[in-house]
Amino acid sequence: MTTLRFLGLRLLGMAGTLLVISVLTYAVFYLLPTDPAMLSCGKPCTPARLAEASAFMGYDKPWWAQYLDFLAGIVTGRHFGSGLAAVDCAAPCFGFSFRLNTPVTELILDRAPVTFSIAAGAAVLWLIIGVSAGVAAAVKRGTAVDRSAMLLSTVGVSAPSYLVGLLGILLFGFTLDMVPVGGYVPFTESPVDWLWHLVLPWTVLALLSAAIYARLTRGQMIEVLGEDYIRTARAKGLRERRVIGRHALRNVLIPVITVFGLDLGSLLGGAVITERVFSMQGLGALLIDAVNTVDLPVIVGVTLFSALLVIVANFAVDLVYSALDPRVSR
Amino acid sequence: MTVDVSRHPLRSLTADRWAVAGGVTIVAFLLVAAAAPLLSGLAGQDPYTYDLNAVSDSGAPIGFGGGISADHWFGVEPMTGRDLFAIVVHGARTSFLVGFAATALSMLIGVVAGVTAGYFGGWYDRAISRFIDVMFGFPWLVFVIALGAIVPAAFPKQLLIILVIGLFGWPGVARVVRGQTIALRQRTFVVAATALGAGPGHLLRHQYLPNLVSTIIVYSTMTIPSMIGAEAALSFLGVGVPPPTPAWGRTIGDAVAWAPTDPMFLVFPGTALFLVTLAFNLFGDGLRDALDPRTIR
Amino acid sequence: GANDPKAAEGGDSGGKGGKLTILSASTDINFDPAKSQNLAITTLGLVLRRLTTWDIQAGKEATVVPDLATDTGTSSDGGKTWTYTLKDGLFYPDGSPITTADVKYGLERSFAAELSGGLGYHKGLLVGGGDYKGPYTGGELASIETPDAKTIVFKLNAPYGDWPWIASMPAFAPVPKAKDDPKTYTQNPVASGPYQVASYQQGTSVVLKRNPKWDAATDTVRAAGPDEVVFQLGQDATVAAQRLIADSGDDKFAFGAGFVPPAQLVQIESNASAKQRLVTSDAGALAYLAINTQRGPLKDVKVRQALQYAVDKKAFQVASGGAVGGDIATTLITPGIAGRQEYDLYPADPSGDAEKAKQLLTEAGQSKLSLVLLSENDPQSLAQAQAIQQGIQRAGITVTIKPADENTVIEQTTGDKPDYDLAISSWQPDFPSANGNIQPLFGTSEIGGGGYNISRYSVPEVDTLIGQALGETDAAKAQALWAQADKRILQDAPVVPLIYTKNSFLHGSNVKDFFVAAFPAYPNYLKVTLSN
Amino acid sequence: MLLSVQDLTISFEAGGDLSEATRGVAFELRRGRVLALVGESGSGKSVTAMAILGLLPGTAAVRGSITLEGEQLLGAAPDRLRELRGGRIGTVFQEPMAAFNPVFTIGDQIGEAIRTHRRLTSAAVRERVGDLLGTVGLDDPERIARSYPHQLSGGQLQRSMIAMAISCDPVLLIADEPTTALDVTAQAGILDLLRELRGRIDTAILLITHDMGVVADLADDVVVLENGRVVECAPVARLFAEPAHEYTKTLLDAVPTFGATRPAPAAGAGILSIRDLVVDYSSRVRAVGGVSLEIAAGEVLGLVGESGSGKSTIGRVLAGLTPVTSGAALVAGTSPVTSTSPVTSTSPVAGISPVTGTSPAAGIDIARLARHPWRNARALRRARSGIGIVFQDPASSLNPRRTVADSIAEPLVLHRDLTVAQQRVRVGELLDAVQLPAAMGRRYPHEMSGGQRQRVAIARALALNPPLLIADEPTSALDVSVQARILALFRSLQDDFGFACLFISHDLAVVEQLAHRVAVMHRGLIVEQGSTEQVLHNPQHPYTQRLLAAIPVADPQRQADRRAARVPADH
Ligand SMILES: Nc1ncnc2c1ncn2[C@@H]1O[C@H](COP(=O)(O)OP(=O)(O)OP(=O)(O)O)[C@@H](O)[C@H]1O
Ligand SMILES: Nc1ncnc2c1ncn2[C@@H]1O[C@H](COP(=O)(O)OP(=O)(O)OP(=O)(O)O)[C@@H](O)[C@H]1O
Ligand SMILES: [Mg+2]
Ligand SMILES: [Mg+2]
Repeated sequence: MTTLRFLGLRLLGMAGTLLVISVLTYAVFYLLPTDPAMLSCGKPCTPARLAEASAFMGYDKPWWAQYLDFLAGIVTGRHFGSGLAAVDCAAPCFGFSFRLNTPVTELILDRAPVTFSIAAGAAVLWLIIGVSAGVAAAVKRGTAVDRSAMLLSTVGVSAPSYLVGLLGILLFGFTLDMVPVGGYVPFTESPVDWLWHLVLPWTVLALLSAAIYARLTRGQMIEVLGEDYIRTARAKGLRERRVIGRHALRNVLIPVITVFGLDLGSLLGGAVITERVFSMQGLGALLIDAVNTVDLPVIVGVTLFSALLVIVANFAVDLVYSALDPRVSR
Repeated sequence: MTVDVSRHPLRSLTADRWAVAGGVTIVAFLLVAAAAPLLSGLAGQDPYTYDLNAVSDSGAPIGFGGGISADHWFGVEPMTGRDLFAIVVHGARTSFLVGFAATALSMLIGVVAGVTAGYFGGWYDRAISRFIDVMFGFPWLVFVIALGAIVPAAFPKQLLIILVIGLFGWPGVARVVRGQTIALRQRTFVVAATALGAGPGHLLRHQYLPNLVSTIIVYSTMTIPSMIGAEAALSFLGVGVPPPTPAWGRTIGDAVAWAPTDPMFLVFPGTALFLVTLAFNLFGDGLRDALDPRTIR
Repeated sequence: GANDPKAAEGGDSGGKGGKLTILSASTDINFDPAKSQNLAITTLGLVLRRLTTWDIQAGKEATVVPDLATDTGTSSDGGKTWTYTLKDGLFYPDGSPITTADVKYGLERSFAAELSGGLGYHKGLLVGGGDYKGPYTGGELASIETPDAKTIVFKLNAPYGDWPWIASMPAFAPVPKAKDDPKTYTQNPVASGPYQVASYQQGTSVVLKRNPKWDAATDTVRAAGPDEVVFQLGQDATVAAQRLIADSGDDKFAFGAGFVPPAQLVQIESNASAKQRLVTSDAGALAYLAINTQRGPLKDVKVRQALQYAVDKKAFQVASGGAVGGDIATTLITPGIAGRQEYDLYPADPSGDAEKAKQLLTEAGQSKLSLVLLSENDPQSLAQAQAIQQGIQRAGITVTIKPADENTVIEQTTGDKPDYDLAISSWQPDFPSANGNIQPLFGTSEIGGGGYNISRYSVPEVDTLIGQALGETDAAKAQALWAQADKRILQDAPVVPLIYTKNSFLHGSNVKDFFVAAFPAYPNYLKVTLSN
Repeated sequence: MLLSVQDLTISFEAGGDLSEATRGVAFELRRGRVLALVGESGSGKSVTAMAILGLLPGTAAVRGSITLEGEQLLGAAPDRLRELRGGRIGTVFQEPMAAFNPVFTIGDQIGEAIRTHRRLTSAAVRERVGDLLGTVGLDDPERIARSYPHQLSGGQLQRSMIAMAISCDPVLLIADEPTTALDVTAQAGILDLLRELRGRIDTAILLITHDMGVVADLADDVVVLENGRVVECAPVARLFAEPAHEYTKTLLDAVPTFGATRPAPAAGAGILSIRDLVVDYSSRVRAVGGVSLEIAAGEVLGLVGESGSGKSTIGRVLAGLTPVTSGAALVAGTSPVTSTSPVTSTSPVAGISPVTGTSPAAGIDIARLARHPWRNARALRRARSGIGIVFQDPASSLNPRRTVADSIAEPLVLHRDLTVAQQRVRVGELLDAVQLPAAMGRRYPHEMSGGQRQRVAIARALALNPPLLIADEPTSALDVSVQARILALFRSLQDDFGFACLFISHDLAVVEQLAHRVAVMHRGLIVEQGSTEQVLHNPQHPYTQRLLAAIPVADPQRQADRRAARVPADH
């Protein structure tokens, strides 16, 4: 398969996937017993007012018609209502949140930096922590190092993230007063504050997620260390660090990268609990808010956006596969 | 040729003290779960009866360590005064059932989907991979809420939970297994088996799977606690085990907010979950090592 | 704890100036008066004035007082026409005067479908309000007359004694037509109160700064202490409580807009400093168990009365936070509402009387009842549901809890397809009249279609009583009628009153004049000051 | 004294029991000398070498003493060992395919070895890598350096390995079977290179090999191992002239000598026919450039030729593993017919025997089938059941997670309805046939020596008595005595069942003994083809002539003369 054909097929597949997800999302919403127009009906909510609100927001149509409107909106933009109070949603319009009075596209672009900041740092940290713990455990197999790394990672997987976040805040935020207890400062405003506010969320997320990496890495590493080419690398006189860090690790990384891609992809779509504990208004907070208030357009928008990220991450993982392992190249 | 008893993986598994400890712990917890009514009966408790005398006016347990006493071995639950020991041992039933069954379900689907996708490649792989993408991108949170509303009340909740987390839990495994399968596909020994005329079934079972067990075991043992955690998340969405049926996930979820005030409320169920997780991981590591012929013992 | 007594005495008052921080769990504030459901004494009250407003003081009953208007309204035509006159010296920040035309326009725009979502009691009361589509497409609403810039006259469909309360709703805030951009008005309204929005960061924070043209002389309810008010949005309740307990740095000048969670209440008990700063409301809103009177055996009043005895109100109280969570309730009209009469139709121990309940059930011929209890699925609601469940089960009734998210519960209970026997609900009326406690919950017109009569209680006699009370413009007479309705309804036992909830709030050590009345059981933002 | 090994005993815990791989091995090696370590497959040659480097797996227990320039290596600090490895001690591993890291290019891996011990700019490293690859006789050093291990032929990898081993001018070179995958001309080049190295920087060479010709050509002294013990130690001339120990004599007797051609069999029906086969791995690599071959039933075709000329590729095409660019590979369509005679005539196992094929013209084109492996899965599987294949690299062709018994039983499981007990019996027979003790069956591949693994691979290929056997350097890792027995087995099986065989080998003496006909490959083309007699004794093509001239003979004196005669002719 030529690279071009491969890329083309893949892009087509990605677009198709997004389409399917969006259809499903709309269909699922139709199943929900809640009428999203209720949200905008006000108090007291008379049936006539409800119908009015429904019609204005376009929820009075069957779900497929709403879906087609949605698709059309991406290309042409959308208008709701008429006159001075009419609402405009410029293309690409991924819906309009009547609750927040803002186009979904704008909301996502607004919140994404927060989530991306949390995700990127945390991911880097946990990859480093997880992989190095796993490597250390594998290299020192059966020793105290191995056991304690694995014990810690067990704590990591079984601890609720909300708890770890809270305790982190209590300890480092209040008792030790080392870091701010929450909030987000845009990088463009103050890089130092940005970093300072993110240290704790990063660490918390990293500690929790590193566990799976540590274990996966350990298992793979033990296997790879038995291969002949490791013996060759040692026979070359390489430092053990290089033998492990380059020759073994490269072969270990395939499953690790897979999980990493997935985790990063879904994390970029919003770290719900972490964002809540640390009072950061990222995509996760936006989504949960939207779910709680049945803000359909926001849910659809954020869902599609995170789906896109996951899909892109998967794509990246596949590319990395062939880069990591020349035998896999198509 | 004689059957090789000495090389049976179980032999080396039993030689691994840590793995044995893990296995024993798992069995112990299984027994506790099975004998839950008996155990809590010993103290004359059940997980449902309120004991408002055991909590203060504001709902906090009275007395040392969250109300630990001869009656309440683990103390009581804040706000209700229900016996925490009874809740923990009864909760083991729900949590084990959910943790095991959901992990088994998602592992089964994930491994089958991943291995076949990696092995067959081509359009099948593309289809599975895109399907995995869909599963990942699907707003399952919302879907679960919808489910809670449309599934008839008569539908057994525990089964529903198992199905929901099992059916949404597999794409991760599938991706990982797929990646490794693709890497294995090029290995000479797999090619050699192909050249012998091995069909897909044989190849998958005898060539791929033995080389994937490590990953599968590690992943499974990691998955069990997260499944138990997912049960708690589902409780919040209204499709979890409905209260007052005890479940670790929900109890721990409730207890987190109480951690600064009544730490024991978290410590007991939390330790139980931690021990089970640890036990599974130790056992899993032992099993992994026992199945790996190159293990240095 | 109760209200900080010193604050109530006014002995510990702060002065002018400073930056007040308010920690809020919600992620947005809607400043558009047409879309807002804010109470008169919270956020919106800082920025927007209405014709009338509430005077809320610690330990006193809520009263309606003039705000922009000179009085709370004069009625004529037997309560069908209400007239208001504006005070002198009212200006927008840009110096232009506030006129009645602006008030009329503000009300008109609340009718637009594009701006729905707010408190809309006036919509059904005003003549022609039913079909009016708002100023953008429907012209003017004739039943609001502005003979001059200072006078405004409302024409109602029927006599309505509580209209002065209605005139305190957000929609009665002035909106200058020239400045009306519905797209941005939610974030940047034209201020009439002491503050104006200085910055609005979606989801994160809102900063209010002083409105230079606000004149304290025209305003009796707003202290306007701090120079600046900052809302930190999207704060987790537990974390916010912990911040306030720690009371360090800027948090000394902060208070939490949300209730303190039960676990933190217990934590505060053992923290002397924090305990001093915890403010608990007087018993206020009613938490009750609604019994679906249109379902099978529950149609039988005997069965419903059995439930009155079976319920363990004590356990419910503990699940709601114990003594600081509320007081045991026996009536429908809540404390703090003018005209309330205390009584108990079903006297029993707070833990209930299972024997009595069983006896009533036997009389009703029901031995094997099995009921579905609809509950929201947050931990607190589930704890409460379990408390109810275990209580009723003592009488030999099986109760199954059906947890669902908030929206589903609302949909179920206020919609047209009810599938529940019991539901726990709590009601805080939108304005502090006994009316607000009775009519929305027990009027036949409020069954389904979004109404809150979730026990689906329909008795013509009660409807007549409600009608009479609604039309009565003499407050004292109206109150007597409401009290009568209260007792009459409970005889039919459509609900079990559980507790009058109390809400607890925490503030920093430099926040002064912070108190919470019975109604509404929220801090009065308008009075808060800071010590310097 | 550069290297001194004293009383070296190495034991493994494997298969549940403790086995001693070497017992009291002792020898010494001076600078500038070549010590050959020869002996039976599995006698402990490789583990001895690994012990010197301190690279034995954790399951090994080592006792004794190993000193390098007086410095004790056993139990030396890891850092010290690391300094020595690659710098002062260069190593050529026995199985080059498994010894290279699959995810890095060859150039990268050799460069790394240089950079570890020398401070050089990357350009200088690149240049040195190119030089080294050129020195070991690789045609296109640039492509080799850019290639990943799986893109190279066995011989190319082996030479890359040698390049890596000598990259830092080691004082001690451990070369474990350094020329097994090389054709004799390339081998001669490598031997010259080693000699040059010894001459230039006085390198001492520990040469492990089973090829007595190579020993005769290069070694100064010889140590003979049998079953983990040193049975004889002598200067090369004396060893060849007057072997003292019984085993040494057996060994020397078993050396195949050139000159005993096999008679051609009665012409059977064609079983395999390759027509105009072209295989491109990429637009730049044409591995096979239009080859046509025929093999009749019962006929052994010896395929010899230059390393990297496409021999293995042809083998893979025949198994349907490599897509072809054009051409056809027709295999007779019938699967093996059952008969009651298995490997040993006394065997009770029924159902295993080859067939005489029908005309391949009526057969299936496996090359065409392989183009759509999924669509033609069934047909491919049927075709493959009639083909046995021994891969050039036994180490990686065995599943590391399965015991070798399981691997050997695999074809039986796949194509025969045997009970577990019958399978076990059959596996036992096969192990026995390839000279492995039955107990070895429960070992895992990594617990065996190179030659033992190779025999496992042979056993697996023979399990079904396939009508067509593709054997890619099947005896390259076997010492001559075991090789002789395996070849005898081959011949007797062939006589019994008359299977056809594509026998790829660089050992011309072996080919001469076994093959009825010989084809010679050079740069992707068959340059000469004919009866064994014709091709090997009356070569027409210059390449064949050069090949024959490069065959080393197992006699130090004669070999020295031959070398002297060859060298000028080459330049
Ligand atoms: N996967 C591949 N990709 C690219 N080139 C390859 C690949 N496999 C083999 N080659 C090249 O094809 C040529 C033929 O390789 P092949 O393995 O058939 O050689 P060979 O005759 O078996 O050599 P040897 O005797 O050394 O084993 C070599 O030049 C090799 O580098
Ligand atoms: N890791 C191991 N575990 C158990 N036994 C092993 C291990 N490695 C080697 N052996 C055994 O040790 C013996 C010596 O092996 P070694 O590799 O040194 O043989 P060799 O002389 O190099 O043979 P060959 O010529 O076949 O390569 C063999 O019997 C082999 O089976
Ligand atoms: Mg060897
Ligand atoms: Mg080859």
